Amino acid sequence: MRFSGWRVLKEGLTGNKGWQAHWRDATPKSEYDVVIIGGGGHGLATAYYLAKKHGITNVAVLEKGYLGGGNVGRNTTIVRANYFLPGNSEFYSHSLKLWEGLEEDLNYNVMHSQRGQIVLFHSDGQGDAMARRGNAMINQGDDAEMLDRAALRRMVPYLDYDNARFPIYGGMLQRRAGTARHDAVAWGYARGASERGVDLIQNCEVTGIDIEGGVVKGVQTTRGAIRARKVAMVVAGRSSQVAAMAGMRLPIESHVLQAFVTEGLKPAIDHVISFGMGHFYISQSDKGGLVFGGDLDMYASYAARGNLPLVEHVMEAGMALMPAIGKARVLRSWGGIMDMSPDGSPVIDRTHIDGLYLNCGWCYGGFKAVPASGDVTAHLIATGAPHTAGARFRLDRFRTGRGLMDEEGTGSQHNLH
Amino acid sequence: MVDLKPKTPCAGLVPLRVGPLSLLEDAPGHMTAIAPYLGQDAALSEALKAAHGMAAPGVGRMSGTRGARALWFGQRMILLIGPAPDAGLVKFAALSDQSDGWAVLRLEGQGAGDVLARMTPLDLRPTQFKRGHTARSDCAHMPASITRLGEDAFQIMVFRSMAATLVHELKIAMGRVVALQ
Amino acid sequence: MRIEGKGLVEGRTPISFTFDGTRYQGFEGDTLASALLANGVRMVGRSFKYHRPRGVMTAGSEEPNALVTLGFGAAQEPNMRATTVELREGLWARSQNRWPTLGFDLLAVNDLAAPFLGAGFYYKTFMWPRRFWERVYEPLIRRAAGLGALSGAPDEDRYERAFAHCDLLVIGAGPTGLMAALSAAKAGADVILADEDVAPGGRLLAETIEVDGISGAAWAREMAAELAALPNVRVMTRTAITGAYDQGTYAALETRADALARRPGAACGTFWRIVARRSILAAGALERPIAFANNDRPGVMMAGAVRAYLNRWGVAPGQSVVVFGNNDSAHRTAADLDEAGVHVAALVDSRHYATCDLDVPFYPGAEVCDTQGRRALESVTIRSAKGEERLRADCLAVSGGWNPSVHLACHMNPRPVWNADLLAFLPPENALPGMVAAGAAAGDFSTRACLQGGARAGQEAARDLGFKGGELAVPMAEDAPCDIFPLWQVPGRGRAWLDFQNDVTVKDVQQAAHENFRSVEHMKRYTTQGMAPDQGKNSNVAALAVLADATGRGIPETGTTTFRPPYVPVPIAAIGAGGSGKGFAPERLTPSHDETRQRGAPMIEAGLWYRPGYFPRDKETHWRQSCDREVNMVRGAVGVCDVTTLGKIDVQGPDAGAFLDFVYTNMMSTLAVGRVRYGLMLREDGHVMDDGTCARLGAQHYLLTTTTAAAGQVMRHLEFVHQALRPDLDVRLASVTEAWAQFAVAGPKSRELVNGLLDAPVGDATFPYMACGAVRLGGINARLFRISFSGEHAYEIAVPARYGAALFSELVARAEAMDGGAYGMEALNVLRIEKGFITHAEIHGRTTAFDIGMQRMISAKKDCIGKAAAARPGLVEEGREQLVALKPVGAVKELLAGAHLFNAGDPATSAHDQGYVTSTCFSPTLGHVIGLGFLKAGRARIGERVRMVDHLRGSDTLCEVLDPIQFDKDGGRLRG
Amino acid sequence: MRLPCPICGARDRREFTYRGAAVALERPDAEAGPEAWDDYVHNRDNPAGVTRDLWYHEQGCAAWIVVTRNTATHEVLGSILASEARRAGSAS
Repeated sequence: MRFSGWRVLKEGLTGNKGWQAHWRDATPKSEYDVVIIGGGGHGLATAYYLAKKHGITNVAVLEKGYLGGGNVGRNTTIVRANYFLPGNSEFYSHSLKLWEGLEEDLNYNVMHSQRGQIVLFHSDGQGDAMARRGNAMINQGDDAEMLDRAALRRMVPYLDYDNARFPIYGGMLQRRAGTARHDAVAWGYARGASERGVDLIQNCEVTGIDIEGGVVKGVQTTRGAIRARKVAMVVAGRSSQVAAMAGMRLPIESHVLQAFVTEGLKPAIDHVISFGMGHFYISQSDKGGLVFGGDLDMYASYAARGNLPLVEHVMEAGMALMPAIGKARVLRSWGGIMDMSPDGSPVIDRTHIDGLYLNCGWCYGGFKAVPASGDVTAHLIATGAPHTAGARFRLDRFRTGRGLMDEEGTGSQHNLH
Repeated sequence: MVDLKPKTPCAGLVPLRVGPLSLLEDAPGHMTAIAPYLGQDAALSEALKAAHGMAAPGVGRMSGTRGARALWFGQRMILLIGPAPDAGLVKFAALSDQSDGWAVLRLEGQGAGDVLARMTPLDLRPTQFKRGHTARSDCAHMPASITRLGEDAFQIMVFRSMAATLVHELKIAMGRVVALQ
Repeated sequence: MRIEGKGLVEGRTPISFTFDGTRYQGFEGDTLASALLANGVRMVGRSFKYHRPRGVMTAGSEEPNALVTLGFGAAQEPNMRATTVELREGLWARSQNRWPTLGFDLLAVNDLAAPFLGAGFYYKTFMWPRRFWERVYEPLIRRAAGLGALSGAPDEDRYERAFAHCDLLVIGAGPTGLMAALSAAKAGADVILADEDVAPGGRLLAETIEVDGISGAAWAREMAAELAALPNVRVMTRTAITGAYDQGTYAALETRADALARRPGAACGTFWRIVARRSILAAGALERPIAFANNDRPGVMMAGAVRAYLNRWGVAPGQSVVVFGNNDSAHRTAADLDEAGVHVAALVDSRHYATCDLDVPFYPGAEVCDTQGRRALESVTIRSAKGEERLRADCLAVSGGWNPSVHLACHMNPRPVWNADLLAFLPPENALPGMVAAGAAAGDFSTRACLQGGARAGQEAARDLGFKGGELAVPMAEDAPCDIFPLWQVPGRGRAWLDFQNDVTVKDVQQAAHENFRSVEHMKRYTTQGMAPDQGKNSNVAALAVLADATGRGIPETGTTTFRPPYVPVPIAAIGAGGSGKGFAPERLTPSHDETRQRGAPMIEAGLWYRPGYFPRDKETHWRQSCDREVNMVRGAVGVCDVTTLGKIDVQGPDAGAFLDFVYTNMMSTLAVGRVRYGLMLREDGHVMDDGTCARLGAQHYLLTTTTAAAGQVMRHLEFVHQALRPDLDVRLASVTEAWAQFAVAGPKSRELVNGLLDAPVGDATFPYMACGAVRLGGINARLFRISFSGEHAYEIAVPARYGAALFSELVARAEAMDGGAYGMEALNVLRIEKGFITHAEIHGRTTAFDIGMQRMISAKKDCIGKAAAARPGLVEEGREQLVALKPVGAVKELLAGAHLFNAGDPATSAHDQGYVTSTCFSPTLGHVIGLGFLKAGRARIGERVRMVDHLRGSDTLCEVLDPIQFDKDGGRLRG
Repeated sequence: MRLPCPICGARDRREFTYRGAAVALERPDAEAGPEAWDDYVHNRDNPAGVTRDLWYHEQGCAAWIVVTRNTATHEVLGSILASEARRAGSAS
């Protein structure tokens, strides 16, 4: 069924009885060409592009909980392409282009809103680093603009320009950056994949990976054994556990990242704003809630919830940057499990086991990556060769030191990002 | 010969009074960080006793008298306050002169504990943190040493460079507490 | 309408207030809601999506409808629950989410379009044409959405934060909490009793129930007085516990009574972090609505809320009331209304077996199936065995049963447990370490059971903590059993609301299930049920029941969504109190700060420190003039710069040398006493962490310096290496950054200046380049280092920090007399770029010793941190970007930090990227612009020309690649 | 969140700085080879359950400590000084 305004009108006039399930709930078959472990954004997108671009439809997506229940459903919804190191640069550029056509492609309104993101800087040194980044973005074919204080003040007058502990020197604007409705992205990909024949299997936890003679043969699940020629582990947040089933020890530590939303308010913040001193980023959802977040809690955790010191730090940063939001009230806080890699960048690669693929290490940047991650992972599975946009996300870069992608410059070892 | 005038960390910032609360700068004299070498803790304690009249304090405690105090200052570190350190101590410990490294403030008066409760996560209830108890902790985002000197009296130490911020934060908190009294 | 003789506001001070421009009168002790109801104001707001008229529904913080905006200007507060706003003189409130007025709201048209605006409609449309989303649809949706508005003015930030510690935290001061607190306190525990209401008592304030033969309210007052008199009890009213966190940490928001908040210096509220060894969840229960057609009209209220308005505030929410329920709460409301002389038009009880001895029209086995009235309830349709009947009524009191307030018990992830007898979710056992639930929160709904449960929980908590005693006699009170019959939705035509705030109806939940959003999380996210300001407090359980029904599952199998902090919304200003303005981070001031400011130097943030940019002199109108002069001053005479901010670390002990050999790439154990060596530290990942100097002051005493930015990181690192990797080494570390004021004295006349101050002068023979030692100046013990970050003959002189201000003034005055003076960060930067010295612009975390040409500094003779990782093939490949200097040779004589480098003739695209520029300046010494940067295989390309492109600032020029050291390459000036 | 400092007792999390898995204590020999070093610097068990990790009591006594903790529940099971853990590890 195609979604459209006409269909909404027609259904509205006829009691909304004609709507169909957005996706089929499948029961697992005994064998698939490809099994994707993980029904989050990346897993669903991988299945979608396998079916759509490569015609591989004998695919199962196995999800231990409900579709889109991981980080795709608990992020701050920011979509941007403002990376500057080779590897990230071409990948996120590719992703943003996919975002720009996503709604037509999926026939699902994911509310991709290119409202612009402004990253602020607070010293000449930060400005220089920002310029390097912005120029890299333009080199890559994406957009970036430097804004001085006066231009910023016109665009976002509610920032603290006069009393800030760390004065605002300027900002970098990417107009094509913005937000999207996170759940809808998962649902849209689920619907698109399901329509093309992919089996989406919820409440199906993988408990083992069958490997014989260095070749993957299938998976064991809570709903029985499933044979597969190829298996992809697309389970950021649980990567270490799933990879351990294949005898792998990953360069991943799991951390909690909290996020926050306020009660609904009339439009106050029209862009995505990121503070350059102290982690803080904020946008306003279409429902009116201010959606914001900060840094990791900074301890290994799978609890998907955090603690007060970080909560307070985020709110302090909010007050420091834009004291006009003080009377907005925090309605809900939540946490997600971040696959933190040593250099802060992801891995999409083959493994040493034939037919077993790995997609992990998204740190706190996985949401905007969903389309390209799906595309690149599907390409790798279907063709056996890396997609040009994701060729540098190699697992062995840590061992060799080649092509490390430490965007923050804090180091390519754990707990520095 | 050049004549350099000394300046205390809180010069021009204190004393200040808000209601029954007062904030003063202490002139501690010499302050020496003393870190015993491996296996020298007991010997150092003896030497301290011989030279300055007090044994090394236990964890979270202050020993000595007003003129010469030894403050537990962290893992394997004591801060000798008052006298210049006896030269013999270097046999047992690494000595670093910290006389000018820290601002030393005294907060006194009814509600002093409530003021600090606005600044530090330490449990300062009188039953838990008694006179002569000391702790290293966070105080309004600054590394601090906090010591109870009396029922309503605390010593607060922060890095010299942060003295102005500490006094500013204390002043606000003192106002908040006094407003509720 | 006020009822004579009822309520606790009797005889209190009258207060006038304004709502939507009309002045009204209430009393001290009123909430805005009780005062509005007393004045007959029925409609107080509009719903989120359909803009339906709405009235007060509850009497607590869970209120979904009566959200108003208070105040104006910077004091404007949106989305305040009228049910918890304490009335104060001059209170100025207005309705929100309506335009132009509450009575006539243009967006009420949405209600007519409801068939097209069902669950998730927006995922299916607004996709064409593509650019219309940002340009047309989204702006319209955004404007229509949202509730109240922020003023746009900076918050006045009068919140504060504080910590509290106790043995036992009792959450909720109703009958349960009061008994629990007293019991534990009598046993000797330190108790904090917190309640979000203005006074202890909980439901006792809202009921006619007696405790120990006196009114419940009076009993609560007596208990509160007894508790207040105990030294080990802290009663915190107006304090909502908002979150439960690890190891017994609780967040709480205390709002302050207006009179207190207005005192000079006072905070309007406190965000508390309470650390408790044990806690008792005595948060009571919230009454839940029943879904029936048009159950959202102004006048439809919770039965318990109707009792609260009547008994606590003496207000009858209507003149003719229909009461409807599936449990005894409805009967209690009917009884209280009847007793107060308010007309009860009907008591409708869905339980067919129910009986009633009140003298009111009684409808057992019947249901309310519809209501009428647009801006206020006018009549109610009752469906019974006899058929449908319409009764005139201006208030409908509804009770669908009670939901224990399990939220805090579930903040650490465990889900509540369904109890089929009580038809309620109860807190899971041991859900939260140290917490037990008691009273209504644990499913004990009678007053007597609450009193008993509280006493028991308090005593057990105290015993658990090692206290003895605390036995209390449990007072007598009603002990009615819970009798409830399932009723979640009344079948029928018309929309029946579940989530009042987000306008989610029974049909929406069914539609979601139909479209395969069958998981409770999917249903929530698709319909937005439970995502409104009440976070589903009024709707979650009924919505679950409807979903369970629609998917053919039971309620426990359907499950709940996750409970998350905060329990009630908390202002950002409260949690982030103190963060605005300069309060965001401590300020670190150097010894020369005052003098520097007096000299008019603009200050630059350097980490937490402030350092001068430059020292302007008369007639200098541009920073470059000052900067150039200061550079020339250093190169030609002498300059003085405060470098106190550099980290200084004492490293002492027999193994100090061995330790330093392990943390630096180069050897420090071989350094002679009285000498200084430049040192490089790596992270274990093989990249450069920091650089600095290492001075050997004695056989067992080294003094390291770090960069300003990395001082904390280096100290942490050194402690780690010592404690976690090499505890066998007998070495002791101490930060002495703040103990010493340190000044760079640089330039050909630096020795002359320094010698003018020293008690005993130094010379090249006694004090050569890279010498260090103790000196005396003015009778003070000082330290002198012959080191240079400018490339000139230079010293750093350190004195005890108390003399820093005086020494700086003295140095600058003497320098000025020698044609020199103070210099700031700008000049310092130029001086170091001319010399090719690096800062964190170059060692930005991704560079290796190899990249900056210092690979030979990694000693082959020993292991050190980072050595193994630095030897990885990818980190020593010739093609890596290597440090070079650059100078523009094209028509445009400009270099921009952040610009990228390309081979001349190549397009400026990623595929051709050759490197980037890190630092640039105009060098007055060389007479042209120079810069540092990283270029692929740069060391082999000295003399080549490359293209520099800065798209952002529109610059494109050719540069010559130069050796990083552009001034005094052989270092003659350093040594001379 | 509170952590038990072996020296200071239970203290608020905000006094501590995190470092990660306690495998950092087991630094390989300089000549251990690239695989051992890759394992040490990068690869982690990363358990969803009991783990041992390193914290620095930076705003407190400046001790590095090893905390035994459950990453799924945040329950803290104990702590020792890193120096003691290291000595114990070296002895074994």
